Formats: sequence, C-alpha cells, structure tokens
Amino acid sequence: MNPVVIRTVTRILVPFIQLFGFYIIVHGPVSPGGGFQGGVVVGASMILLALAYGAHEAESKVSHHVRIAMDSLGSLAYAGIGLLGIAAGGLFLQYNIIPLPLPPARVNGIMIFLIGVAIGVHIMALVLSLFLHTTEETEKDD
Amino acid sequence: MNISQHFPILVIITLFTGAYLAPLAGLWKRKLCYPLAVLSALLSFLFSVVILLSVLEHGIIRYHVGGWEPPWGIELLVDPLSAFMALIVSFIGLLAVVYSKDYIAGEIPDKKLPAYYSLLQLIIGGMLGALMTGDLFNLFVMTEIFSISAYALVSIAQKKGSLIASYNYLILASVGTTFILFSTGFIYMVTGSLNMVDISQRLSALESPWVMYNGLILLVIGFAIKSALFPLHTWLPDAHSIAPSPVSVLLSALVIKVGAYSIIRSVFTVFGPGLLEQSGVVTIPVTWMASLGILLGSIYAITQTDIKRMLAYSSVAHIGYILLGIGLASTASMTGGIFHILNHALGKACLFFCAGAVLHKTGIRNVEEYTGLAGKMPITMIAFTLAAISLVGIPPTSGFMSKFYLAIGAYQESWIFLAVILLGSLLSAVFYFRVINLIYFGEPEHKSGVREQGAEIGGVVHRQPTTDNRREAPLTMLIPIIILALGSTLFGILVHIPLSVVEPAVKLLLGM
Amino acid sequence: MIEHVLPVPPAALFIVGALLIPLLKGQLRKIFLLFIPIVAFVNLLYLPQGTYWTYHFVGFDLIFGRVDSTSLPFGYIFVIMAFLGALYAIHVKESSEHIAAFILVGASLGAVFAGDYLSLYLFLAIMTVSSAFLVFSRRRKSATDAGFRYLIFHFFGGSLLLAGIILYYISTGNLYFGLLEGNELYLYLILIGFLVKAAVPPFHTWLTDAYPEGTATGSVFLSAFTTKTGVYLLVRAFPGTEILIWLGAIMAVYGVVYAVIENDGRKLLAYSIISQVGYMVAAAGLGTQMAINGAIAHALCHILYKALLFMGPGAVLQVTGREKLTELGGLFKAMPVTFWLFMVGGVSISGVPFFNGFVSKTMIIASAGLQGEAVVYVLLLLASVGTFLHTCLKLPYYMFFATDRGIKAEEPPRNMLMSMGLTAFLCLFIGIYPAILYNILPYPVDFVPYTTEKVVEKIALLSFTLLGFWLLKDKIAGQPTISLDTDWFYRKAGPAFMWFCRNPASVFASWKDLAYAKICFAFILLFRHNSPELLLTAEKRVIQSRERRQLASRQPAPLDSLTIGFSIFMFTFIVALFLLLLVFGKLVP
Amino acid sequence: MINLLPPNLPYFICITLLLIGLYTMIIKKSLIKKIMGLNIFSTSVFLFLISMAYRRGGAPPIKAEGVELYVNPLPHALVLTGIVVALALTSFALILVINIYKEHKTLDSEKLTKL
Amino acid sequence: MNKLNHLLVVIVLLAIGVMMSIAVLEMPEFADPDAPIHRHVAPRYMAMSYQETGVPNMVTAILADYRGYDTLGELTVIFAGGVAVLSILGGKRKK
Repeated sequence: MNPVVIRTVTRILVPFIQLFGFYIIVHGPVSPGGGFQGGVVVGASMILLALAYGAHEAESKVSHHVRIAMDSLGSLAYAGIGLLGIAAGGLFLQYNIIPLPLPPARVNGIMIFLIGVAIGVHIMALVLSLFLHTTEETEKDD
Repeated sequence: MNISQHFPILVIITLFTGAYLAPLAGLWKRKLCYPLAVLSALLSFLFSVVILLSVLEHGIIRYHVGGWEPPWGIELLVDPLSAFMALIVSFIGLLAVVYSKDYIAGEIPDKKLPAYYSLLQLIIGGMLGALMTGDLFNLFVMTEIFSISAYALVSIAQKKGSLIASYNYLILASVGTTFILFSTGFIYMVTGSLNMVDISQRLSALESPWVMYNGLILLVIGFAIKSALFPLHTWLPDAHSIAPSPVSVLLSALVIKVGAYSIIRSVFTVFGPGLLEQSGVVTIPVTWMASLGILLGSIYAITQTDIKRMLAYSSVAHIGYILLGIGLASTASMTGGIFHILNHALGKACLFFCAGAVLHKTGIRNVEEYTGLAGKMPITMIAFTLAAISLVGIPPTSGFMSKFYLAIGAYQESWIFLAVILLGSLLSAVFYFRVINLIYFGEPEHKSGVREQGAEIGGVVHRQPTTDNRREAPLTMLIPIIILALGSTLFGILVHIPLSVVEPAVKLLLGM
Repeated sequence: MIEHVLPVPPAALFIVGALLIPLLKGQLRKIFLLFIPIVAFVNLLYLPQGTYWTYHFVGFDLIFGRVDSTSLPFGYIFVIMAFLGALYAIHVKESSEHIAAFILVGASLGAVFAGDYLSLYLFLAIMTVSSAFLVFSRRRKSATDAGFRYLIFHFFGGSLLLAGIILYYISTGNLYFGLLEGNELYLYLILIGFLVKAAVPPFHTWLTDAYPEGTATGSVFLSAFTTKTGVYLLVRAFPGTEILIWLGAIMAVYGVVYAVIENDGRKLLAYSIISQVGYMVAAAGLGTQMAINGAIAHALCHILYKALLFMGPGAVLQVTGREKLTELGGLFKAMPVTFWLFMVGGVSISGVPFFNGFVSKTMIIASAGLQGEAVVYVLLLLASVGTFLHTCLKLPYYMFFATDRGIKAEEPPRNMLMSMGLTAFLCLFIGIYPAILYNILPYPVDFVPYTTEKVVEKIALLSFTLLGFWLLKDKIAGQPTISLDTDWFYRKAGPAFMWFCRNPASVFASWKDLAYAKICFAFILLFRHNSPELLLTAEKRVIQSRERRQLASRQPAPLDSLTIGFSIFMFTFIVALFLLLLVFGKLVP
Repeated sequence: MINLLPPNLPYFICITLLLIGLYTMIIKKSLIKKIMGLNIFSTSVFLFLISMAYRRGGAPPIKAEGVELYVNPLPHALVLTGIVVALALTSFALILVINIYKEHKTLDSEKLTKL
Repeated sequence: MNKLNHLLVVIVLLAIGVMMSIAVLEMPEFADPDAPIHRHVAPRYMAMSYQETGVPNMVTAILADYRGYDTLGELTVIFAGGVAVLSILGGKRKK
C-alpha cells in the first residue's frame, strides 16, 4: 500500500490536531473540554503519527524516558498544587488560600487551569504510551 | 496551624507521591526505588498511628478536602473503625514493602522494579484512601486505584498462568466495581448527594425504598465480590496464589478486608443506624453466604497441595468469619468480626510471608515437601506455627479471642452459626496441623527409608540437628515474619489493646 | 528467701521451663529437666489454699489459682509424675519431646488450678496440642495418623466444650467454673467435652489409638495427664450425676474386655486405663464424700502404677523395638529387674493388698456398696478381676515368659530403671502407709482398707483368677489382629469426608481442583482404614505421585480454569437472589 | 404500566444495556468479547448517570448571562471520572489479552480452560 | 455452552431486569426538573460556582475544584493503568 497520501495528510493534519488539543486543554475552564479531553486529542495526534510513519517516528519525537517523566511530573504537579494549600495554611487542594496578589476566585481559576494543564501533560504521554506498548511486539512479528 | 490535622490526607498523598516518583527515580537509579518506597510507607504508617491516637482521644475526624463543606466537596471521615483498619493496612503494607527487597529480586526482572514499587505504593495508598473517605463516589475511585494495582501486581512476575489469573481477577472484580458505580447512581438519584453521612440522613426520610434497596443490594454485592465472599470468590485462589508473596500478603491480608470494610460502611454508615432494621435485606443473606464460605473454604483448603493456594482458600473461610460477624450485626458479633480483621491480617500475612521465605530459599511450594523444614528454617517455621495456631483459633493466640466473641454473637442469633464457627475451626485445624506436623515431624523424603528402620529398632532415634544446612531467609524477610508472629500471639494476651479501638468503633456503627 | 520467690503459678513454671529447654545442652539440660519438677513440688508445698492469681481480661475474670483440697492432690501427683517421667526420659536427646512433655505437664497443672472456663479451655487446648506433638514425636506414619486423629478428636471435644462455655456465659453472664446443676443445654455440651477428656466410651477411641503410638518415653507422660484431668473436671463439675455411675461401670468392664483380647502391649495398657478411669468416673457419679475421696485417691494411685506399667513395655520397646505380644516372649532372663518392677505395677493395679491400688480401689467399690448400687458394685468387682487377669498375668506372661523367641535384650538404661524403681517404691509406700494419701484428700477419711474381710475377699478373688488364667492361658493369647472398636466410625468417616470434599463439595470450586484427586491418598492414610490392602495400594500410589510431583513441584500450582462466564453468572444469580428475597420479603411480610 | 413506561424509558434502556453487557460476558467465549461486554456494561452505567442529570429545559452547565436552569453538572463530572477509569481498565485488559494470546495462541476461554 | 445453560442465563438476567424495572418505576421521572438530584446539592454549583471558583464551566469547576480529590484519584487510576501496562511489558521499548 502506498502510504504517501496518508503520510502527507497526517503531516498536514497533526499540527492542527495538536493545536486543537492544546486549545481544549487551555479552554477547559470556560468551554466544554479540559485536561483529559485535550490530552487525549494530543495523544491521538501522536498515535496518528505513529500509524503513518511507524512507531519509531513517534518514539523519536517523544521518547520512553520523556513519556515516563511527563506521566510522573503531571501527577506530581497535581499533588503539589494540592500540597500548596496545606503549605499556605489551608486544607489539601484548597486554592483560594494560596497567597497570590489576586482575588480568591481568580486564584481558584488559575489553579484549575494549571491542574488542567497537568492532567493534559499526563494524559497525552499516557495515551501514547498505551498505544506504543500495546503495539510493541506485535509489530515485530509482522 | 497544626500539621497533624492534615494527616488523614497526607497518609494517602505520601504514598501516591511515592508512587509517582518511583518511575521517575527508576529512570535515574533503580536502586533508589526501594528506599523511597520504604520511606513513604513508613511515613504513612507513622501518620496512621497518630490518626488512630487522635481519633481515640478527640473522636471522629472530618477533613474537608479543598475547604468545601461536605455535601458539596469531598469529606474524609475517620472514625475509630477506619483508623483501626488504616493502621493495619499501613503497617502490613510497610512490612510488605520491606519484605519485597530480597524476595522480589529473584522474581521479577530488574527493569520492572520501578513499576513494582510504584504499584505497591498505589495499592496501599488506594486502600488507605478507601478507608478514610466519607464520600461514596470517592470510595469507588479509591477502590479502582487499589484494584488496578492489584491486577497488575498479580501478573507482574509473569509466571505461567499469571496473565490468565490477572485477567480473571480484572474482569470479575470490574463487574463488582461497576455494580458499585451503578448503585452509586441509584443512591445519588434518590438522595441527590454523594456524602455518606448526608445520604444516610436523607435516605431515612425517603418514602419509596425500592431504589434504595436496589442500590444497597448492588453496593453490597459489588463489595462482596471485592472481598471474595463465598460464591463470589472464584477469582481469589488463582490471583492470591500466583502473585509474588508480598503481593499475596497485600491481597489476602488487606485487599479483601478493605472490601469487607466497605460492606460495613455501606450497610452501617450509608444506610445508617436509622435504617438498620431494613438492611436485614442484605445482612441476612450475607450471613448465610458467609457461613457457607467458612465451611467450604476450609474444605477446599484441605484438598490443596500448593501452600499458597491452601492459604488463599483459607482466606475465603476467614472472610466468611468476618462477614458473618458483620452480618449478624450484634455488639458481640461485630466486635468479633472486626477484631478478626486484625487477627486474620496478622496471621495470614505471616503465613504468606513464611511461604514466600520458603519459596525464596528452597523453591518449595508443595505442602508435602515441607517435611523437616523446621531444621533448616527454625525461626520461620516457629512463626508459621504461631500464626497457623492463631488462625485455627487455639488459645492463647489472638485468633481465639475473636472467634470467641464471634461465637457469642453467633449463638445469640442461632445455634447454627455457632456450629458453623466451631466446625470451621475444626476443619482449619486439619489443614494447618497437617503442615505443622510435616514441618516438625516429617522427614525429608530421601531419608524416609532409613528413618523408618531406625524407628522400628530404637523407638526413638537420636537425631543430631545439623547446623550447616540452616538457611534462614535474609533479614528483610525474617523481621516482618517475626513481628507478625509475635503480634498474632501477643494480641491474644493483650486483647484489651485492640478491643479498646474495636469497641468504640462497634458502638459508633450500631448507633449506640 | 524462698517464701519471697515462691509460690509462682505451677503451670508457668513448667511452660517457661519447657521453652528454656532448647537453650540447654548435655548434662546441664539433664539437671534442668529434673530440677524443674523439684522446684515445682517445693512451690506446691508453699501454695496456700484459696483463690488467687485472678486476672481481669477484657471483661472476663481469669482465675489461674484456685487451690483447694480437690485440686491440690492432683497438683501434687502431677508434679511427682513429671519428675518420674523426666527421669525416665532423661536420656532422650531430642528437645522437641521434652518440650512437648513439659508443656503437657504445665497445661495439666494449669487446667487443674483454673477457676474459670476461659483459662480452663486455654489449658485444655494446650494439652491437646502438646499431647499430639508427643505422639507425632514417634515420627512414624502410623503415629502421625494416630496423632492427627487424636488432635481432631480433641478439637471436636474442645469445640463442644467451647460451645457449652459460650452458652453458659450467655445464660449466666460469668465464666466461673464450678459445680454444674440443672437441665440446661450447656450442661450437656460441657459434660461431653469433659467426657472426651476422660475417654468415656463412646468418646474413648483417641486413647487406645494414640497412646500406643507415642514414643517409649512419651507414652508415660501421655498416660498420666489427660484422662486424670478429665476425671478432675468431672469431680469438680458433675459430682453425683446419675449417668456417670453407669458410664463409669460400663467403662470399667468395657476396657477390661478389650484389654483381655488385645495383642499390643501398650494398647492393652491403654484399654486398662479406660477401665481404671471407669472406676473414677463411677465414683464421681456416686458423688458421696467417700466416693469423691475414692475417685481422687484412685486417680493418684493410678497415675503412679499406670506410669510404672507403661514404663515396662516402654523399656522393652526401647531395647527390642517390638511391641506386639505375639512377637515377644522369654525376656525374663535378660531383663529381670524390669520384670519385677513391672510386676509391682501389675499387682498394684490389680488391687493386691499392701500395694496402692488396693487402698483406693476398695474405697470406690465400698462406696458403691454403701450407696446400694449392687449392679455397679458387681461390675466394678468383675472389672478388678479382669484387670488382674490381663495386666498382671497375661501381659507379663507373654512378654517375659511364654515362648522364648530368642530376642536379644538387656536391661534398659539406668535412668529408666531408676525411675521405675522410684515409682514402684511409691506404689508400695502408699500401699503400706495409706494415711499419707488419705491426708491430702478433700474430705476426712474414715475408711479403713485393711480389714480382714476386705483383704480376704480380695485375695480369694485374685487367687481364683490366677488359677483360671493358668488353666486357660493358651486360650487368651493375643491374636495378631486388630479388634474392632467404635473407632470404625471415624476411620470410615475420614475417607467419606474426603470423598465429600472432592466430589459434591467441589462443584463450586474450580474444575481443576477436581484434578487434585491425588491428595486423597494423603487422607486415606490420614484417616486410614485398617485394611492392609488398601493401605498398600495407597502407599504405592503415593510413591508414584511423589515422583511425578517432584518434577512439577517447582512450578506454581495449576491454575483454576477460566471460569469467568460461570463466575459472572454466579454474580448475577446472587443479585437475582437478593432481589428475589427483597421482593418476597416485601410482598409477604 | 404503559403510562409509566415512556417517561422513564432511558432508564429501561440503561438496564437493558446492562443486561446485554452481562449476557455478553457470560456467554461469549472470546476474551476480547468479554472485555467488550464489560465496556457495554460500564457504558450502561454512564448512560444512566448522564440521563439522570438531564433536566427539562436545562442549558449546558456553563455559566451564561441570564440563564438560570442548567442541567445537573455533578453526574457529568462523575461520568468523566468513570470513563477514565474504564479506559485504564480496558487498556490493561487488552494488553493482558495480547500477552495471553502470545503465550497460548488462543483467545477462546473454553480452550484456555483445558490448558 | 449448551442450550439449557443458555436458557438459564437468560432467565436469570431477565429476572434481574424485571426486578430492577420495579425500581425504575419508582424512580423520579426522567428529566423532571424537581427530582431530588436537582434540588439537593447541585443548585449550589449552579448558583455559586462562578463566584467561588471563577470558572464558568461548572463541570470543570466540580472536576478540578469541588471534587478535585476525586480527580486526583482518577489521575492516579490512569497512572496506575500506565504503570500496569509498563509492568507487563517490562519497561523499555527495544530499538
């Protein structure tokens, strides 16, 4: 099968898909969407890349180490934001007590946004990992 | 502001953070995973000690995560029961992590270590989360965390058949969790709330109870699948026997107990003291299933040759004791049931640790090859004996006391339950003493001919214990074994210590 | 100085001592083994009467020291017996046997001095386990099996006892162990629990099963403690219970009948224990002051001479490795001292005047006569004749005389002989000075054993028996068979139970568990039926399966099959069941 | 009963889906199909939650000027969580199935039984 | 699986279906604006979430703020799933 069409279309589409994914992540607080949804979209773009160009392409863009780091750091960032509440003298995951020079509701908004980003980072790496690992050795058999 | 007020959340977050860090640490230095895991497990153990003490002193702890009041936000609710269970979970979890170091080296490849320790912390953290939470949906989420970690840990060693065991476990337990979610939907539908305390207040004001009953039934059956109540236990023997021993300990001593705990929560807290009469709809069938489980679990255990499988089936019987006590819902039976959670956790953890130590040092899994191990691994085998005696329920070990309370509570309901408890002890004596007999008085097979002759001639044969073939397991494995064996013996004499926690917990649950 | 250290709970002394045994080696250990009973005896002498060592245990009152004139005699004799047994077994190098024996002694002492049911149950359970370990110490397949049956039987009795205790607790609200009267269910459960301990038929099979299987030294300990503790419990809780009189009388005769036809020396003695305990049970049932005195006195005397009797065949077993009467004979030349010492026990048990059996046994028989229980009186008298026949005549005759089979033998080790000598001395001493025995009994004794009438009666009876034996001695020779007793029930029940485990009960297990049929061999042996053929085939199969297993043992156990579909069906079925119960529970109030 | 059926029809559909999921898991022999059954089963629950959140005349739960009546946002959040949980489960189950296939060269549970 | 078993399964499932339908008949009517779920906890989210969290999307507000702990759990579940997959495959992808 001639992959040229697929590859070309993919090359054109992937940046847009990713952009759309980031949009979903960033606009989670104001419109339908959020970290999970956006993260999956971005991850799916990488899967598309892997499908069109082979797993190595995706692997070289986002390597195993980077994916693990993104996974862990995304989760850690969430837990860290939660712990900030305790550090600021409030309760776990209590945002409005975090000392920023803004009204409390704004602080909440910022933290929700940050959490969305953390989730997005985590999910995009994870979705790609799941795909790559699932296909890992079946590919070799082909 | 006092940091100790945050301990209910920190006890969970510490482990989760450790779990997040483990793969990261694995990228840098794999050796770092173990100390990190020990550290976080130790921290959470210390936290849960403080939590238990403060619950006993100041009463129920309520922690509003995120600062939102209960029906809107998620509330952590720590009463004596959850603090008691949390202490058990974090303590045995700590021991399992400590034990893992030398054991796991021979079981799984080096590159899986980060994943292993990460999952180990997730399973403990998930269980602690399920114990501490006061929110029904959060209970579901936490249940999923420890369940997924459990499925993965079952298959981590990639033994023959472990994948199938893990798959079985996954599918069957997922049916259970989906039941739980479904019932959460039912309950949410009629109450509009997810907070347990709030639900119980609103449920008692409910006029049409059908939806509520459906919810209760699905909730209890969902958790009964998790806790391997008798006819729902089919996933357990494979999963518990194939998993690496520290994981078997976590599964057998803790995970099914957390399921039992969740049944307690759903019957006594969600449905509350106000609806205790009506909850007989589920508790009465549960007692009958538990009675069957006590008898048949022991009978299956008798027919096993694989030691871990035998112990796994014995867990089916013991979860029967616990749920029988809970289902009877009288003061004595509840005391016995909850106290038995501790005893079975200590005893079964010790037995699985011992079986693991034997497996690690000699590769023996078959009960009939346990002959003469007392000479080779005396400390391990003494610990095995103590723990087994405790589980059979012979005084003065702790297992006797919990069965004594259970039996008192059982007779208040019906003599049949008393008979079941006593018969169950008798049956468990059969298989535990079979092993004990082999350990101390069985002879290694190749010598058996010689021994037979000697016995005929002398009546007594003088055997010189040879010191050179003593092969105790390494210290990281031996210390947890010793601690647990001592615990399961000492708590039979110092019963007032656990009872001082169990009794207020029971009073609270029964609304007295 | 001693007053400050002593007294300590006697049970603790032995149990702690037992745990120290493995730390000691060689000569030191021998001294230690003898030292503990001596200390315990001194301790007992300092033990004041009364109730103390109460321990408040989560709402229950545990009483570890109820010392009164009923429990104290048992305490004395148990400690003396511990000394004699330790001396007899001192040459044994394996510590496990000493530990089990000392724990058995300690637990028996604990049970005797226990003042509440919880601590009583505790000590009885420890007794069960330690006795089973003494049997296991023989390290022989048959011993293992017998030990197992012993264990299960006693756990069964213990379960009934525990059920009785729980019922008692629920109906009275306390756990005080004392006189039981009335017509409650718990009464019967506790009674059965005690009857199992005292080996009253039909609960006696564990005794004849396990005691002959003990080691040469272990059986001496076994014979002394368990049944006598049972007698103590009956005396304490059920004096004057009508049914005990008949049970005891039947037991006395029953044991004799089986003993007469028995072939294994120690099994014969085991049956004779049943017979002798029958006297005590009957006396407990009579319940008069004199009968209770008789029961306790007889228990004390019986411990001494029965230990002596077990020491004899034990020594023979030690030296020759043989137990069956049909395999023994003509040992007198090689072991004269053993023979004479054994005979002291033999005449004691038969109640020959001036030996200790006489002073206690006549007391029981006389009290039966005083009560007007004519049938019981005759039965007991008859049993006494039978005892003389089998223990004093048949056993020594076939063991030491009869056909000389040319067995190589010599006198047993010195410590065994010393122990036997000491025991024989005590038998004689009490026989001649019964006052020393009568002084420690709970009630004042106005019974005079040595009246012309009683002595003459006894001697006449025994002489006729002797004559009869001499004429019929070839007719009652032991046959190399196993006599059928009520234990067929559980010998059959074992395999039947295993069949149940494997077949109907496994429906809910997993399919592959059915493939575990080979485990049945272990259990055919465990609850062995005494058919040699079956045993042989089972043995062969075990060997075959063992070879197969050795190949497979390093693999994890075979998996349960994939039973997902079935399991999920089970889940849904349970859901449906609950819902059905809900619907019908609602619709039909 | 006929009168009552139409208003609660979505719930009946959810229960039907639930039964279909269970039926698939019980009857189908392929391990993959069992996973599909599980997914149908859990989807029925999500559907149940989502349909109970609906409110006649309710707007999407995004704050807008002048709108007072929104659908209930809480079940949406729950379902999001539930979906993610199901995703994790499904991915792990699929990977197990892939490895089972590699090991045993079959996915038929009846055949795997006879191993 | 033979026909009989098949039938049994269907019967049991139908029994569950029928009995759950009894519950469904008692449920609040579908899309009823006054159902308990719309009256008890949810009104606060609708009325207050924008003031309290500064986020117009209520689902996100609930997800990340009111029930943020659940979302942490959810993230942990998916993290566990990822690690579980790694644990089966043994880490690194071979080149």
